[in-house]
Amino acid sequence: MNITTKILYAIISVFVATAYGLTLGGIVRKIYARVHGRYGPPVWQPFIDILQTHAKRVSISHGYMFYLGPVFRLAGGLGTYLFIPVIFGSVVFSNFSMAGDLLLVMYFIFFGQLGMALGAGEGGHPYSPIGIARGLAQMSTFEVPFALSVMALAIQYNTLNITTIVAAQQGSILNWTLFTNPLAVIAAMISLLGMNMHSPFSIVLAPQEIPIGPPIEMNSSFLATLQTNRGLFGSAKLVLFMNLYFGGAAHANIFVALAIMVVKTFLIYMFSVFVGAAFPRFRPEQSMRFFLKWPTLIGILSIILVAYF
Amino acid sequence: MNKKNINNIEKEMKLANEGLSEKERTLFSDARPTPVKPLNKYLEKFLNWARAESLWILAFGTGCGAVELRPLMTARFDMFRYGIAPRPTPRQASVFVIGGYASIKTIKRIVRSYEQMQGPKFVIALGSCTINGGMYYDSYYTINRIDHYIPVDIYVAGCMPRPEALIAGFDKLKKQIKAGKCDGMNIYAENFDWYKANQKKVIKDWNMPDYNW
Amino acid sequence: MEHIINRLKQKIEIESIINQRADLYFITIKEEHLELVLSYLKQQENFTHLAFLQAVDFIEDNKFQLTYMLYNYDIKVNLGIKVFIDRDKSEMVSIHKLWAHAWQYQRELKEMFGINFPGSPKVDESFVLEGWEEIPPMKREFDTLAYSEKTFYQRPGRTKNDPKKYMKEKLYKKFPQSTTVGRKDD
Amino acid sequence: MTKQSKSKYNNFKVDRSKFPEMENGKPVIDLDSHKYTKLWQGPQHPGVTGNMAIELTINGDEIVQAKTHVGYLHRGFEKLLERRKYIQGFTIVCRICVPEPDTNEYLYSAAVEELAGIEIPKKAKWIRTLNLEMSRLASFLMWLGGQAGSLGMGVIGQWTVGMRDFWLDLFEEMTGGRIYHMYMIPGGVRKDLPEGFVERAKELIVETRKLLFDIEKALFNNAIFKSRLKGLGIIPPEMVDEYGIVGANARASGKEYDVRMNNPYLKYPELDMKMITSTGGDAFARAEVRYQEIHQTLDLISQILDKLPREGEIQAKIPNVVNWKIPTGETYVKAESTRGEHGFYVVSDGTKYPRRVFNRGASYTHAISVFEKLAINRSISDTAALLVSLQTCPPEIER
Repeated sequence: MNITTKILYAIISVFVATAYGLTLGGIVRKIYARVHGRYGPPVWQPFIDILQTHAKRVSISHGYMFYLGPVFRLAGGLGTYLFIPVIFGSVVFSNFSMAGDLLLVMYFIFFGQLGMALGAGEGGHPYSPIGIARGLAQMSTFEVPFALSVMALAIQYNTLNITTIVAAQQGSILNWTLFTNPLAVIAAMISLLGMNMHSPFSIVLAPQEIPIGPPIEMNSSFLATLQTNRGLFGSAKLVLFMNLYFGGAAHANIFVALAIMVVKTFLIYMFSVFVGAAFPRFRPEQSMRFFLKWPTLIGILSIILVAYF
Repeated sequence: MNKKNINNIEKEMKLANEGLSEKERTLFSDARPTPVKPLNKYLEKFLNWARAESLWILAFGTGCGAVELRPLMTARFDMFRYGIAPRPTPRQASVFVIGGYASIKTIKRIVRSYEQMQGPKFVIALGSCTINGGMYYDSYYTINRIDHYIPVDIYVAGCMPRPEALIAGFDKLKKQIKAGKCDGMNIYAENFDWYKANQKKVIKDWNMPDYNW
Repeated sequence: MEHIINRLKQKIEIESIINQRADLYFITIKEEHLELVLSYLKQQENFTHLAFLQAVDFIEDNKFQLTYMLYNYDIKVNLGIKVFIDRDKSEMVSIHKLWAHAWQYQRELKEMFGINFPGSPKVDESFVLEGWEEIPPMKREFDTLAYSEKTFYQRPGRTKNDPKKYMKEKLYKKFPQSTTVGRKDD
Repeated sequence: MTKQSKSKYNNFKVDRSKFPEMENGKPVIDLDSHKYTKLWQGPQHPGVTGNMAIELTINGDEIVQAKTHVGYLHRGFEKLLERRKYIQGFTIVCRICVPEPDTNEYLYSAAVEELAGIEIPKKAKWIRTLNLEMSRLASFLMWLGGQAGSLGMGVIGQWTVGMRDFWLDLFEEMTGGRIYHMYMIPGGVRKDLPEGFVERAKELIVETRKLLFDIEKALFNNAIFKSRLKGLGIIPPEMVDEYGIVGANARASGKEYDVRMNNPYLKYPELDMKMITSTGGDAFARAEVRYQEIHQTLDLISQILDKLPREGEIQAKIPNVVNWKIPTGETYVKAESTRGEHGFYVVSDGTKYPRRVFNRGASYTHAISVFEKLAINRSISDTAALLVSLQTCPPEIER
């Protein structure tokens, strides 16, 4: 298949993923509202928000990096997404998974944050550097258990290629990493809590402490880019976790496969949402200590288990 | 009303920034705000719909009216249903809810936050004290009518206004936005000198840039 | 409580004693005795809680009345200590060494009444008024209505009516005699 | 106190005496040394309580100097009251503290009655007590939501403020107003209780108890909530008198001072209640004390509803208010608001207008002296929680 059709397919899948991520955000707002006993905003509210932020007539900038920050963030989201096979064996949704592997994806997860750090630092508001410091520090801590569990996978499947990892989990539900290597899954799911930045790990955008952290100076279109990326990146993370630990989504019929993907990612996301609805926020140092304690130990245990037993 | 000819005379003039010291003046812009033309009819109509359907309040409780915003966010009168959400920073907010009387110390911050909001921006003024001073009409420290300092789109009368009244006010604001009537940003830019004169009349120690976007 | 005041009488002369309530006394002392009386009451008679410190402006006899309201947790009695100081050279000894929060009231009094407390921390900083150029607003001669009309923009349409006439015409039309209650002192 | 400071929740175990360089007890802070950052929280900041500002000097994440700026809500009440007749004054005093206006109304009316020598009828006293306790409850519910919200747990605030709304409905039945009631005029109360008020209030008490049960499970048994508040803002007992700390903040440090019991007013002597104190002195102890006081307040309300006389006068006879001259005199009346000793000092000079009306806001010292002291060496993540746990109310600080 030539590269143009592939790019075309990639664009389609990016749009699907972004729309899905934003809808997921709307659903999550609804769920929070129900926990609060409210009716809650409509599910399509995130789309209107993006339109509204784009519809600003004026927008101020603080220099070149301020422009590039959201762009880097979106590039990180795109990079993360484009090297993950969304649906195993599908032509349209396999993106560029033949090239690149798990390490590249992990690098892209980091990349967006770093670009954002540069851009937000240019804003000059004292709260954004504080938020960046918190964000990067927390990220390097929750990357530890995630990296450990990825190493466990690499040892288990003797590869870092996501497609192969998904392929290895096909057949029966018992082939999922969830059942073949549960410790690695536990470690990774805990670090997912940090990745999704719901409380208790919402120390980056803590409105009562550093309103709202890095993007505090981002206005109109900059903010809209960030929101778009939140949709894309959110779904990319969930798809990655689905592929690595929950057997991916594979079916002869593309729509059934999409349905499987939606159900699985939704359930994965609900985990962090329910935790987030029930807990107050950690102090930064508390959250970092947390990630470096039990999740790290569990990750190391999973490696030992895979390697020697 | 002599607003018009004032700003006809000095349209090209740069801002003086007298409040700042010499070396600080270079740090701040001295550009005047300029009115922004709306886009073509149909696109603007669509964008107005989007603006009206997602209103982001600036989380700045300037007066006692802020106490009724909290019930408005909670289960009884759930404002999130209407796409209204609080936003902690003026850069991202689009609606400024003036919660009641504004003391001189607060009007300084109100002006600053209002100018930092990115237009189109809308203002809802709560309470009788923003309309004509209310029961503080003779107070030496609270301004009497807010619309001499920033343009106001909707007044919600009462002391204090009930949450239902606020929701009605938001509803009216939405209708106005969709009709394209809420142009406070451009009004502020056109009558800039008049507003500035009023603001500097009450804010005696003016130590900030004349227009801090 | 009587013993405390008697014991205090032996130390300094008390100009007047008012027993307002069972748990509220007011005593008036001389300006120069204040610091001694306060520290004595705080340390010996453990009136340890300083509720507030405020000033009243008696412009007719050209005096400021300073009231130090103390409270004793054991006998559960408030004791207000009144000091009259001259209104022209309004200056008072600072008690920020006795109570760590007294400087707040002293800063407020400096701003609102223009009473100076030498040595009190931050006494010259502005407390609530920012960029205030008139006389201190809590002085009796400061007319807040005139200032408000001069500075702020009045919205036309605010009407006011004489309450006596209004009551007679509107409210008490049915009971004409009721408006004569308590009118002998007019 | 030493126990808490040594406990494992205290997150500054390292020796911080280096930062900042101390010079005879005062920190030497040189902003040009690029060691410190000047940071403003507020007035436009979701973390501060109401419209006030905190000026922080931080070193990394740690506060080395805090300064409170108030005055954004200054209306000059004390000046306005000099221009208003006694009956006109009572309509604006309730604006002094927004979350809990009834305390101001009661104190102003009580001071005027005491100066004019008016004894209000028995039923009016009962209704006033009921009104005060209900307003305490409403304010407490708002505080509970704020304390949880300052730690990023919005759900508690949603629940409690939603429940507070139903209490505001009862206020509306009783007084006609939601937030500002203007109910206790000098000489009694304005209106009698409506039909069936007592039954509805009792139903609501049951509902509130259910909600509090949920909150206790969700909040006070929450490990993160404990770990954030334990050891935060410790007030040692010797600091209470030094800084004039009152109310729950003082009681959490072991000081037995509750105006309702020390200097009983209205019908409080006829209700059985006991002083709620704790010895922790930190934010968690304050939270627990306030949480128990919510239960105490609910209990008091149900007692009052039982003892409330059905019949009787609600208004004492007062002269024509248009020119009501109060005899010369001065008095200081105080009551227990949710934040502590709330007082009014009224001086009358025998004319129709008061000579001086001063309102002693309960959190006058909490927000400024005490906060500036407690915030030192805490992380900037804690300022919001600390401010709320001191329960500051800006409008009563600057009036």
